[in-house]
Amino acid sequence: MSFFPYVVAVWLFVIGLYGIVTSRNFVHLVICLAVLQSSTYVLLLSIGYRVGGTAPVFAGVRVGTPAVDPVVQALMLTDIVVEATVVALLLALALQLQKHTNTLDPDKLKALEG
Amino acid sequence: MSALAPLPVVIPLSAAAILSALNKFLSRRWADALAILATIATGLICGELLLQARTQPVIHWFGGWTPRAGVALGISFVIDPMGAGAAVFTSLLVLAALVFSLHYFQTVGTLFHVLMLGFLGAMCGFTLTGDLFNLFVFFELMSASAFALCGYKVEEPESMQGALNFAITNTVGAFLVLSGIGLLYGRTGALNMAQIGRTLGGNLDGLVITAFVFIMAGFFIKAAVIPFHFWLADAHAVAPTPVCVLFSGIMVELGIYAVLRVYWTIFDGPFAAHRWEIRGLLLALGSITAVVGAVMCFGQRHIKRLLAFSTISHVGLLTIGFGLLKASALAGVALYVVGHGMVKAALFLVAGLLLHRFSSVDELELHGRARELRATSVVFFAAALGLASMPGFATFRGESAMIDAAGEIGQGWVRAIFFFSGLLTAAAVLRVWGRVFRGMGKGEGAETAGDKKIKEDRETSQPSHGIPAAMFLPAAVLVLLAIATGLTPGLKRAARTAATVMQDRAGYQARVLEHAWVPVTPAEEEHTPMGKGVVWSLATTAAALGLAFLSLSRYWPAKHALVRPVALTVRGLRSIHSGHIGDYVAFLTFGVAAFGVVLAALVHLH
Amino acid sequence: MKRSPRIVFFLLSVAGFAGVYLWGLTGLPAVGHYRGPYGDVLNQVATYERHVTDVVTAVNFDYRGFDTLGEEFILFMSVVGGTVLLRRQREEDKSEHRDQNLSDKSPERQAPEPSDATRVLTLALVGPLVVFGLYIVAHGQLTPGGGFQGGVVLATAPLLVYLAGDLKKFKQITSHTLVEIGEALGAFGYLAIGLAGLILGGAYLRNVAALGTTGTITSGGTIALIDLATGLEVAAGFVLLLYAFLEQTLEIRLRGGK
Amino acid sequence: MLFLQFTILSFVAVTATAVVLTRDPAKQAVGISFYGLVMALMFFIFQAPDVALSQIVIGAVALPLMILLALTKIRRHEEEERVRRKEKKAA
Repeated sequence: MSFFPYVVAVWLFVIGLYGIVTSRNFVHLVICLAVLQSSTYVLLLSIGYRVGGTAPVFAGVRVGTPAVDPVVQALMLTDIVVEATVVALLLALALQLQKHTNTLDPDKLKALEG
Repeated sequence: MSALAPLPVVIPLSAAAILSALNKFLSRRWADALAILATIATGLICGELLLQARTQPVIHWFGGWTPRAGVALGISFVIDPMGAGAAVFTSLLVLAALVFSLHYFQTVGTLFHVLMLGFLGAMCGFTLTGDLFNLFVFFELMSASAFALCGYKVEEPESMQGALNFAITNTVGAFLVLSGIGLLYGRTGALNMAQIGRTLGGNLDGLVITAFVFIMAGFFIKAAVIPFHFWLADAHAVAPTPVCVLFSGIMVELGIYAVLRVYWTIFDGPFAAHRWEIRGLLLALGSITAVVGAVMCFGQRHIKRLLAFSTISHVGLLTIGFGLLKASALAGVALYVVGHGMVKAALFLVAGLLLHRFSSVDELELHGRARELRATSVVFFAAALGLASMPGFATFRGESAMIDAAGEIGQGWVRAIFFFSGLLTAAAVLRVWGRVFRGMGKGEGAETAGDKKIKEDRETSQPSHGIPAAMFLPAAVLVLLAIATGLTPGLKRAARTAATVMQDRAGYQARVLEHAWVPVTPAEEEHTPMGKGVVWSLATTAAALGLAFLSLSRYWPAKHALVRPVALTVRGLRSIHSGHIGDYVAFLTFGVAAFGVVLAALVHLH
Repeated sequence: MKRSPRIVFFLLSVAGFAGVYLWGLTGLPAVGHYRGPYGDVLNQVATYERHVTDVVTAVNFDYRGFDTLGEEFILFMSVVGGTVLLRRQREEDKSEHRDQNLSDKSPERQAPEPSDATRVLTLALVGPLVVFGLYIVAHGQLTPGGGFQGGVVLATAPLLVYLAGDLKKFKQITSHTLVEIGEALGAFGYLAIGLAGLILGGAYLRNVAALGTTGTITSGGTIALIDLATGLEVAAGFVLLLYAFLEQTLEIRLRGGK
Repeated sequence: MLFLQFTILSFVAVTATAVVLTRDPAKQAVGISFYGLVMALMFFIFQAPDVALSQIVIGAVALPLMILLALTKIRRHEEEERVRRKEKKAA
């Protein structure tokens, strides 16, 4: 049972990859990449979690109260920014691709073969 | 603590912020000047850091958070000769790219410079950091700038597709790295590489193996090791020339650098009893990459794509150098990266020149058209010889160091891989030289095995008849530098010292976590007989010349029955490089799974 | 590869991948039993050393402030990248002339005018939103939230103006040059605060400002300053990013919706 | 582990799967916004309010917004292309 969050992390990675591999639309693919990324959130979150711990915010809570790990949370904040920026760049690329080829389907693009 | 340490990141990023703020007010000329000045300043400071690091690696704790009782509270830069050297080399290539692009991209004001400077800052941070998560942050910063630079030519649909493939595979790689970092953090409660290495000690279990596989695979995607290499050719074929220079010359090599850094600070301990397995795995990966890259390289007619595949092949050689797990081989890797980076950058710059002059980078279309470009022809030819690791070039020194190291541990067979890779990649480039600059062989209209042309728009606004000095000089200077670094005495010794420092895990931990003064012991002067290496390397060069001329002559047995199986293999290989992102990610998944399963099985059997 | 072999190949591979990953995860402590030491040490010392109550903010802007600097520049570079990638090209300007003729013929392409009620309501929301955003930025070191979260909230305010259909106002508010300068200023501010630490304290990003009283919005020394710089950078950055996407759709609506 | 945590994690897994299996990007944009909210809730439950706040503003607002804007442009372009082709045929 206390392994369950890790299984969810693996599942999110796998389902994200599945979405990317089978995608027929680059916008869909970008969203799948965002889902794949959420795997790292779940992983980091469960690594730093402590049963019965409070959030690492000591306003009105005595310092020394058992708290969850603040470091993974700081890492996740960075991770979220990365998500936003990567999605923005990929969407911009996809938009331009569609403008010039009138398709977003990876199956229909042949220019870079061989 | 050196106050200079943060500057290689701070200077380029500051310049980027200033340029972006003044985007609308600054003329192009001023932007050029500011960007070039910032790059030179960065390079000089990295050089100074390199000098300081020769006696004792420079450590800088950001925020002044020095470790307490062996627990790192903050982030550190740990600047050893290898890292500082990589940063110096990065600055040099960025400088070359910026000078080359003086005549480029008139339309977008200064934003191109902003991206280049961000890329420079990211690469410097990436080489200097001693913190695993910070490494990931700079990896992503590098990516964010690189994706935009790669897709810079938004008018071309191929550009968009190539940049998308690049961005998606590299982002998946970043998440693999991050998952690996998460695993290590969950085990050790640390992000500082020295501290992780110390906490892990020599314990090896499933977690360590998985973390190793994820982090390696993530960086191997950047380094374009097979089967993670697919994005590279696409990205190079479409990216603007100055960007290709940086991708091939240094970014890909930084993938190998990261793998090396992480291995020698963290994973060398746990795998100490399993060096044999790691070595076997890396040598296999490297050999496959070198061979497939070389074969694919020879089969291209799009010059940039051809050069891209040659980069893949050479990354395979670097992986072999890493896999030998010896200081002398690591020194060879460093020298080879420098030599190859310069030579490859020069080749890409000449390709950019051709694009500027003739609006094409197609080998057949350019047939004989560059006859009057004498000086450029010489540069291209010399660079091709450098690619073949001819004695006198830094690539030769690196290659012979790696091969000698292999011989010492009974892996002398890797010489064959080096020979094959050097032969095919150099022959392909020499063939281009013969066809484009000498007018040999057949031109457009000749039958080409189902090959398609990738149209490429010119990158400059004005068609021109002369060649601007700013476009020619960087290539010429880089080739001269490749020869100079190949002939400078003492460089090999310095590289060996740097390699020893990089591999010294105990010294690294003591320096970082205890402030210990662990002086660097310079490597001993060694006198290896050069004879055999020189002969082999001359033979490679001669064979490459021969193969190039043969392929341009009418005796080329393109249709001969004996060649059929080869042709079929090549066609099979080419069909895998489909440009389809789904394929790429499927191969990537396969690579991670196979890497993990094989390593686990090997360790288990031992 | 064809579609179905690709999927089969992938499914086989991903099974191996999941196996390796799960195998690795079995080596972790059970969820809920974080063992430290990094986070525990920081939880103990951060409040005393930095006079802040939100340890995550202290980690972000002080202990691991250099990571966040990198993060800010990831955003910065992708905003520049987005602007570059979504720039208008010459052919597009040409095709717009054709569009002008087209748009008269196809009324369904015009977005419906928002009603006055919606307009008033949406615009009324802008004020509270800005206040809320500023509040989150200012209390970064005290309560959850900070420059990043508040910055994004601030960035959505001009967007509300757009949703209300006030395009002219929207374009005024997002005076491009000004926002660009604001963004660069925020990013440069972060670097400059770091430099101040280097010059005055010998280490880049060393917290050299007065730490103040725990629990007040001026506490935390440079943490509060970096928080503000981040807020500026993020707010301006997201406005630019959203603007770059909007601009792709804006022109037509400007003409069609009058 | 608590029942609440188990539930939210299962919900995250199910929502993610649904988002990936939705093939229409427009519907997906709504889905990913919802997914962002679910993730934010999970962060709250796991004592990570800072991250939850970020996730709300990014995952549930900014990200879907960018996707929707991109989709609007893409649709418009598709339509233009269709009209243009029709005109060509007519001419």
